[in-house]
Amino acid sequence: MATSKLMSMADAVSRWVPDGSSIALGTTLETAIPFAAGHELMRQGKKGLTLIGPISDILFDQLIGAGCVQRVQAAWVGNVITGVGYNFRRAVEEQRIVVEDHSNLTVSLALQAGAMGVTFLPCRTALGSDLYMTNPGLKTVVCPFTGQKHAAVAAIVPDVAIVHVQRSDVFGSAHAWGNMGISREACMASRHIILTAEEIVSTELITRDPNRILTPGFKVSAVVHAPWGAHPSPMPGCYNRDHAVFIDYQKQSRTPELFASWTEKWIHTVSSIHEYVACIGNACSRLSITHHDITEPVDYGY
Amino acid sequence: MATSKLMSMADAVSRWVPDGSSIALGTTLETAIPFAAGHELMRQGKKGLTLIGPISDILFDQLIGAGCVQRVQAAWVGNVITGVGYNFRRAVEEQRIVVEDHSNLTVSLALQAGAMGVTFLPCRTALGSDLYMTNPGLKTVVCPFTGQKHAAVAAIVPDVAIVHVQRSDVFGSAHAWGNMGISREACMASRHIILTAEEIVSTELITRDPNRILTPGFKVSAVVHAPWGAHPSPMPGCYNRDHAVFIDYQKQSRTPELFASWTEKWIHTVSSIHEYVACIGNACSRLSITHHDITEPVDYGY
Amino acid sequence: MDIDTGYTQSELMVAAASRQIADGEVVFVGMRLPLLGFLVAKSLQAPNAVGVYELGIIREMVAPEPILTMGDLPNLYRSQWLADTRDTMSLLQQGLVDVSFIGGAQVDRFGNLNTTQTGGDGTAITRLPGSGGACDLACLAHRHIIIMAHEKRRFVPRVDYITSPGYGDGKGWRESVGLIRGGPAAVITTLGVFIFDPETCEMVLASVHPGATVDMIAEQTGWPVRISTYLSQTDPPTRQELSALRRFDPERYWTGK
Amino acid sequence: MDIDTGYTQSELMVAAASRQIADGEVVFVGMRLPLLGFLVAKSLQAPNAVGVYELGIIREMVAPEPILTMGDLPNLYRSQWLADTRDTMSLLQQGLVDVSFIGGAQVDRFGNLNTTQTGGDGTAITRLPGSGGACDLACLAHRHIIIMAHEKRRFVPRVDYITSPGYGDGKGWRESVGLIRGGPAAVITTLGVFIFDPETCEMVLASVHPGATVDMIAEQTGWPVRISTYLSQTDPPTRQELSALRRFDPERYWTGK
Repeated sequence: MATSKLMSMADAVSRWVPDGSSIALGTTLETAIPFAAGHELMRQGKKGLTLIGPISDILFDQLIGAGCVQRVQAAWVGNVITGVGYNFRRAVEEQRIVVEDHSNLTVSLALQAGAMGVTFLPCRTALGSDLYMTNPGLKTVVCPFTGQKHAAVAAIVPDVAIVHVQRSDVFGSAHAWGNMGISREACMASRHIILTAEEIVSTELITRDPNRILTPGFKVSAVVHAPWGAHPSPMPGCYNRDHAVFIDYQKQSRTPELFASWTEKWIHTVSSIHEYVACIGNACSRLSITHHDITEPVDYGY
Repeated sequence: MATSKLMSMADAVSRWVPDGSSIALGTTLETAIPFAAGHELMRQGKKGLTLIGPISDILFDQLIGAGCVQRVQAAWVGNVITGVGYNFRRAVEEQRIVVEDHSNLTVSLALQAGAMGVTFLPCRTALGSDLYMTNPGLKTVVCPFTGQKHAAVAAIVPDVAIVHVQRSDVFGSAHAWGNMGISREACMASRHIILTAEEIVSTELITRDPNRILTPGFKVSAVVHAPWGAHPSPMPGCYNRDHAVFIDYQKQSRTPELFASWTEKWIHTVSSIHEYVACIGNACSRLSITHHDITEPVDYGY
Repeated sequence: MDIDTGYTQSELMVAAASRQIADGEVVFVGMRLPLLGFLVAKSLQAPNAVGVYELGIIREMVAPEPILTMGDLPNLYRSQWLADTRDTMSLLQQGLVDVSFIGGAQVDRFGNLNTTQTGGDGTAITRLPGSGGACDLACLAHRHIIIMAHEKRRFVPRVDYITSPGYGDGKGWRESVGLIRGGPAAVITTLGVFIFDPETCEMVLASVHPGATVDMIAEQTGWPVRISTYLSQTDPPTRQELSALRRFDPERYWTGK
Repeated sequence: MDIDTGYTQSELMVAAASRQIADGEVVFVGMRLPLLGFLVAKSLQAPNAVGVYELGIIREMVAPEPILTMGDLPNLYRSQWLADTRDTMSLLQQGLVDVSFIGGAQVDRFGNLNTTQTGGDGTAITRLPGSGGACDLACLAHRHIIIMAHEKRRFVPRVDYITSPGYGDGKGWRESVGLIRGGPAAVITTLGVFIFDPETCEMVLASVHPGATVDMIAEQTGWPVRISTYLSQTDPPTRQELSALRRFDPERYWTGK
């Protein structure tokens, strides 16, 4: 039957994310952010990337600080818990990156347009705002039925979506749960998908619950086993948010010099997700889920 | 806290579906068709309804035969297993109903536009077809970014969506599984929602799996306990399709006289879903699920 | 059922349809004969074909039991995705569906298909069920295959209503109305198989079913039939095809005649 | 923390924000102080308020443990819906959200809000995080409440960049740009609470926080402050409000000063 797409993080990133790629990531907003994959992008010294996302939390800031990024199409770049992303701020103020400002709704619709195979979608947001100043993907359109003015959002078709999930089979059929953010449209819109997964499981386990599947497996290009791959963001069913890391990151990114030390310690000295897990050691038990809440079974029989 | 919305089918239909209402139903295409609710519409002799749906199977044909319907906005009206819907055909040919022909994609997008709060959505289907001949909800629109012509589908906002689900709490938070058809957008678009459910369960059971919830409970107006409420269509997790009923219906609807007998037997002599279940008696065991396939648990703890 | 050949017309059509599916293709599967054709292909030459169903189903495995409709629960069991109709239509609209199959009540020489209504323009109207997903498949799949009974009242010079666009009135028409890809690739009838001339977009007879003749086909076609210079006889269903088919339609509900 | 009053400025702001929520309302809940304000309202006068979060969460119960961000797992636990961001935005765009809260770096007298960048027009740019969902909330909720620190560099005659539209340049502007409803209903600052004049759409000082004065407010505002004829003192946080608030922010992470 089908061929396994299971590979190492290094192989997945090296094969499916050439320099200059546009990447949707951080699509679940504050949860399930694919930090392990992002760190591999930094480790491999990717250049000229376009980052696409809603509220990206600190992963976008890190990639920008590492010099991987040329362009950002996002609604918000910073640190959810502390505010400003210092690398982002420096890069914009020094004109090292181009920003196309979106709102959460418009970036969602840009990917949804890509997912649906249309070149634009209408909405009622952003009218009167200055998002139009930098974003060539926002215009207006008149409804042919009512004559009402709508905002029009141009489709975005990323080269690749990187999404972290709870469990996947080796062919790319995966279960994802928790808040979904804009992950579904990001996967559907993208030319390729890299799934990083807490756990690799059998196809049988996945297809016993086909409503929980994230996206068609045939669209997935690579599956990576990445336990703790969303740390320090929270992963529903797996671990809680590691707030301390986000708070600490604010200090560690305040100057380029501090950020260089941070990078040395967390990216270049750490060669894989497994070494990373060893580094965060104590956090693992502190963050583990202690109040379990288990779903009621569902029958898909005949 | 919140007030229970649990009521009898008769009350739900009488309260939330006045004559002249527009109703989305049969939104899951061939599965989970809300026959029990449809039969109550016939029993109460509703008039002037607008029916909205994709592939409606025989429920639309029955409602049309019973004289409840003034207008149909649908992609396909007939009997999936035998083809023609005789009541539909007679009503159109005798100009007793108005039909606005859609495709499955355009009717989905019409409801999706309603769900999103925009007055239209663009797509690439139906161009060059004669669907435009009868359907004032189809026009064209030019993409403001690419200059490409798209089809434009006008929003549909039904007065009420009637959807059959596996289990619901009394407030309208419900689990639905199986193929989803256009149920999600139908619920989001509609002013009111009547949920008919195989089982009424606790809120705790439902909220232990919030990704499986169909639509926000606060949008739901009525919850009805309706075991076998989708018979003869199949209900995932509950019972298989009763093919014989569909095949038999073809014969029973061939002439207005035959259909009148069918109506007498299945609608007017049967006063509730409970009597209906007694009538189909034997079918119940024949259709029951014998090959169970149970989902893997998921943890929503913290 | 034809005792001499050991197979019915419908079985031949399903076999011919199934051969249009190559391994690994993404197939948008319609109701009735197309559903069977997909299952036969999947069991034989196309084990890695992916089935997309407008109900909101994606399947890579055949159903574990015979099914009469695509909504039968065995067709949901262990599927690769249960989702929204819109999700499957998005795959289609994006251009990720290779091939689809649709039936019809009327077809014309440019492959335009009518499943909505016949008559009109002064004559009485006969109403049919409508598009369902057919219009979408004809507009958006990379290619679609038409399957229908070959009768003169169905093979008309110009359909009374275009439910599912073919090539309109000829070359360039699809582009001119805004369609971005696709068009009919073949028409499989009870008598033969047609393909389309890439220059004129007209239907061309490519093969004649065993037991049928060019004359019979000409007689049942409402315009002068164009015949391929490579005209052949349609291969009869193989034993493997028949055996797969009968596994999925054991009661001969769809393929009894 | 102000020892004399027993509460901090932030606590007063959260309490004032929470009072803007009526029972049964659908509230689009933003990060930080608004998140706390919602939890306080939900615990007191608005037990049936429904919380909508841009992450794709709908909650009718408060989280079972204190949370710092809306993505903390206790905020997902037993929610009424875990869905797509687009689903929550659809509720908003349809007009089903009564009220929302947003913060900002700059605001002007028509309630236009800037969280994208200050400077420009020849001066150096200071880049901020951007809109997130704020632009959507300001465009599409029936009303929105602005919460921000009251400093002269923030209360400017005209914002450098409109991230979240208020009333633009005055009455009629929202309609003229195509916005279909909404607009800011109040501005809660570290010094007082403003409402908007329905005729001119200008900010009007409605109440002054305990310890603040009209003069202090005028000094920290970059335009001549208009004062309501019904000017009052902001009610200090009640014991119930403070106790609810401290249950949700036990470490005083958000409300320590």
